[in-house]
Amino acid sequence: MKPTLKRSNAPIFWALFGAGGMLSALFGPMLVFITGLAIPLGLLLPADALSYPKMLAFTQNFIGKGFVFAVIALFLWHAAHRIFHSLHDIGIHAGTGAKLACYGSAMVGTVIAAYALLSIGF
Amino acid sequence: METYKADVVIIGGGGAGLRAAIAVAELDPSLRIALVSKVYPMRSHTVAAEGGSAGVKLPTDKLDYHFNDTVAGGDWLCEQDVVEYFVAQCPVELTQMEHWGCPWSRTPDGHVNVRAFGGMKIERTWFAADKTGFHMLHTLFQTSIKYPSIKRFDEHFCVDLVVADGRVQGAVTIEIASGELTLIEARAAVIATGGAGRVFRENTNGGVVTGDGMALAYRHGVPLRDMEFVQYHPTCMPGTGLLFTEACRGEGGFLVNKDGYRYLQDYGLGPAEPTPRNKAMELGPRDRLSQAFWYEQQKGRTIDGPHGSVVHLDLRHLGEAKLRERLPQIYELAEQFLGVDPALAPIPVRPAVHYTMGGIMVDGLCASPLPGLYAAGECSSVGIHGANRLGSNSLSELCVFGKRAGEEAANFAKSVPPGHSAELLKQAQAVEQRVLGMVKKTGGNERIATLRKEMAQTMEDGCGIYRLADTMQKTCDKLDELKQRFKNVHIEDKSSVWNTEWLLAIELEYQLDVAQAMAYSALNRRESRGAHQRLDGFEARDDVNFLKHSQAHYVADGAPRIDYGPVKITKSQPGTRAYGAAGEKAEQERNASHV
Amino acid sequence: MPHMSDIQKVIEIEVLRYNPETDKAPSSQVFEVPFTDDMSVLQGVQYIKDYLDGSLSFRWSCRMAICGSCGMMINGVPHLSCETFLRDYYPARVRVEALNHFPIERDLVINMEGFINKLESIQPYIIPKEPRTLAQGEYLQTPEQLNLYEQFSSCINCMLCYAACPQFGLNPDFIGPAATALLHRYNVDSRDGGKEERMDLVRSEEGVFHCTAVGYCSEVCPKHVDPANAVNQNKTNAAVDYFLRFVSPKGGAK
Amino acid sequence: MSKRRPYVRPMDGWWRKNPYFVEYMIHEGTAFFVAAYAAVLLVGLVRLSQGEAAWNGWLHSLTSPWYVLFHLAALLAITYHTYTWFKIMPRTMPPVVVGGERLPAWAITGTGLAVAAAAGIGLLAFVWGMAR
Ligand SMILES: Cc1cc2nc3c(=O)[nH]c(=O)nc-3n(C[C@H](O)[C@H](O)[C@H](O)COP(=O)(O)OP(=O)(O)OC[C@H]3O[C@@H](n4cnc5c(N)ncnc54)[C@H](O)[C@@H]3O)c2cc1C
Ligand code: SF4
Ligand code: F3S
Ligand code: FES
Repeated sequence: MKPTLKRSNAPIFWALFGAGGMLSALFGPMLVFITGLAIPLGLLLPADALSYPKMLAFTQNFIGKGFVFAVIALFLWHAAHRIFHSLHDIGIHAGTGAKLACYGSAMVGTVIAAYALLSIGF
Repeated sequence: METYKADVVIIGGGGAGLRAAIAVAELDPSLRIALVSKVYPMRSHTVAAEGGSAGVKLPTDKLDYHFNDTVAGGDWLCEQDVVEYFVAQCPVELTQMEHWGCPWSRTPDGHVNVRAFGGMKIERTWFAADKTGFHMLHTLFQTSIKYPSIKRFDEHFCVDLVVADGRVQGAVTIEIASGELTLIEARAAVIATGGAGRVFRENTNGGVVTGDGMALAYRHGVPLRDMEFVQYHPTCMPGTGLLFTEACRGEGGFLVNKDGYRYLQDYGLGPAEPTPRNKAMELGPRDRLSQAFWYEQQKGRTIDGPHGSVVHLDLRHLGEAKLRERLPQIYELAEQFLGVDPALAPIPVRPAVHYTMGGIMVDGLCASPLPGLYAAGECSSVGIHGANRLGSNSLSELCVFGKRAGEEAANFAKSVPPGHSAELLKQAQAVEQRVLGMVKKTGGNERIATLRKEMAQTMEDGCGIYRLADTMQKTCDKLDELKQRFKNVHIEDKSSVWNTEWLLAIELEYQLDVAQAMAYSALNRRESRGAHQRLDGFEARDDVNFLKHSQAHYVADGAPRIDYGPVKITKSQPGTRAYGAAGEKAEQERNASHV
Repeated sequence: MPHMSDIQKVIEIEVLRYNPETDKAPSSQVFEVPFTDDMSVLQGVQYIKDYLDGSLSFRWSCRMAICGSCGMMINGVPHLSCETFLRDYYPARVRVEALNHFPIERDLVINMEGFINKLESIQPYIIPKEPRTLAQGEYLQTPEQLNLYEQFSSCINCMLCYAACPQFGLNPDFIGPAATALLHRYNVDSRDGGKEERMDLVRSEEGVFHCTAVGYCSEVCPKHVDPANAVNQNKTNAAVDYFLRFVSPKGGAK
Repeated sequence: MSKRRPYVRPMDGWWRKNPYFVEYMIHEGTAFFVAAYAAVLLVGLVRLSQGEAAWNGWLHSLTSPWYVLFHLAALLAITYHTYTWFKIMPRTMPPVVVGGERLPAWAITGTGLAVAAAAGIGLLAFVWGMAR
């Protein structure tokens, strides 16, 4: 085979993909249920579960901040990685373009999330 | 035509060929090795060996025991000095395989485990589950990749040797993918092309086992030795002939007839005991077991099946867990091919052709009478199997004599000057003309498949478990007829790329030569010994006239000429081959008389 | 029980034919083949060659699912043709093609040079951790240690997994399932110390990261090698190696 | 000259040709929902950082039928993602040996799903507790 083998940088993306995949597998369904169905439809949970003061307190808390950041950023990286590969799978080899679009969006999302969380303060 | 200049050419990429190639590479890395195989090496038929490979291992075992089992198993038609070398090298070579990564099955404390095998006094069969040949072949193949001096010619079909100045100087091959020929120049050649079981109808052998190398050497004047000895394996799948390894019996399986009776006790192999005892009952030698089947069939005590009579191999009492652990492949074979769950139902089996004891005549150094030509593995007759091979001796043979053939060929190559290229090329071009002519020829009307079927049927009829002069004669006549008809063979396919029909025709021609050597050698041996059993007045062994190796010599366009050579006897005088209780008694008496 | 195999039926076998010397592209040809219930697809194809069309080319040898030569797409699924039975398709037609994702040399014969190169590139032999002479005898290896790699050593190189893996189809440079399984087989053998040497390949751009865990490779593997497991374990190994090299000067993999 | 001319078959539409691949594409497709849901959360987070009114506006917008429909679909997709994630888990992990026996695939998948269920319930309990 090729005499010089170039080290692949995939582990970075793969690790983010894996972490996001695991996080979404563990918490994804329940998160969607809580924020997308239970609260808006007033099912099961007290109506004020996600009220502004509670959420503010939550995101000001160190652990809460971390959780929210991890969920948003890692979900994005997980999805970006999968979508990038699926594009390749179905024969859209946009190469660098697709790569930039996918991982770029994840990056932008991550930065926005970080910025928002910082601006919420501690 | 392209030429490749090698020092040693090895024809055959099975266990023996690969071991030979590694031996040359380790002996002298400067030697260029051409390893030719008509299939990718890991497809070679060594891959199918299931049960194991023999080598003294347990502290209670001795080289002498292995020697005695082998020589008696071979009905004293063994070269005893060669057997002595063989048994001593087996453990060394199998340990070498271990160092190269062979996944031998282990005991709980991490040592290599050994199992019982037919005709062996003590457990000494090394095994890798029931895929021993597979693991040995892949270990050898993958290890061979380490040596840069081995240049492989995969899927290259050898059509002839090049002989000049009275010695072998190369080989001519067809690259199957392109149909183009190559001359491989070499100062020595090793043939390791495996057996010839496919000349029979029902057999355990793969499609590639067509005796090519035997025919190649034979046509260049090298005798084929002991070709009448063809081993029937007692436990094969009806119809396809696929093998259920002897290890099934080594693990404790029973052979029963239609009454559920362990009939082997009626044939001097008893007493019948619930657990396996070495060299008794189901662990008797293969020739005896196959013969017992024949008698049961005569007595009407076998079971009728769609592919002829069968007996039952009963493994149920071993239980699913043990079967899955020790015999996983057998389990799957029975389930997939027969729809039988061996934990719940007995497996129908019958004997099928399994192994060619005879082959290219070589001495203990694997050298044939033709200078520069060496042979190893099933294609060769180095003298360790005699009239009947013991199970698990042949995988060990591949290692021990593959190595030896490689080293001897390497030394020979270094001792002679390179050949005269122009002269060799001229010969090779003549070969090219001949083989291309087969495809180009028009007007033939014989189908390859028809000739092949008729050959296989007549071999089964005449050279089966029991033999009679008139049916053997019929077989000889039929083979003569088939050789004539072969001249009229028709090859539909005129293309170059992957023309397998062309290769089948060449193989068929090889097979017809080998079949003739077998049939004529059998007809001429007027005694019964090992795998050669007659019912026409020659039921007994005749040491006075036939303690000799038969040697078949090629005669162009005629019947082979058969003559005989001496058998080397060192420390074991011919005795009675007894197994079961009788065998133990005989051995005690022998031991007593020695003191 | 009546012998099912006595009853002869006729099945249609559709074969994808290709002869590079006469055809621009492969095309199908249908044969009618008499068969019995114990006949494999391979035997059906052999029947065609013996009696209907001698020019049909395919590889086979052992007939017992161990030599690895007879892989074909059978109704679109990679199988060993010698252990796939015609009875399971009858009375419908059975479609037989060369293994997917490989170049077709002729008819059912694929070009496997790429696979062989990959096999050679993984250093598929023991690189001893502690050298040992023959006189010192065997290496000790417990059944548990054997168990770690035995499954991966059962690969018969049939390449069904490559025919199953779309990522290999899309990118023929991808080292792929079987070669990685064999690489892993040596890496986890207690006698071997060559893991670091093999790591160059694992973590390279041809290495394991083309795999998107489709998993079909393991699904079709006739020998339960589970090559997907080897590939994916090595993603973890390569990732650990990738990040650890920043921590430890020697580059991670222990 | 060699007459070889190996024929390379195209890969077009491979994912449609085998039910296994169709299933694979569907589980890959769950990524769209993961991404979209993350985007929804991101908007919420930004709204949160902009103050109470913004946040309540976001909460209110979630009650629109389109959003509810989307979340229903996302719930299905991501639950399916959870299932497939743990289904391939045994294929991606080193063997787990418990008491000398290798853990079978179903046990690994089962454990994964159980952990996921526990995580989900834990989360719900936490939010519920927070609301009290
Ligand atoms: C089903 C089965 C089970 C067995 N089980 C056992 C067992 O448990 N223990 C045991 O000791 N023995 C066993 N044997 C016997 C043993 O496996 C064989 O004798 C042995 O493997 C033969 O090895 P070989 O290297 O001589 O030949 P093979 O492995 O048959 O190799 C022959 C090689 O020659 C090549 N070749 C042939 N013709 C040509 C040509 N014209 N041009 C180029 N190349 C050519 C082939 O490609 C192949 O590479 C078994 C045999 C069978 C059939
Ligand atoms: S891993 Fe399985 S499918 Fe792949 S080549 Fe090996 S045996 Fe065949
Ligand atoms: S199918 Fe291919 S993508 Fe990975 S899991 Fe198997 S190698
Ligand atoms: S013919 Fe050997 S695997 Fe099918």
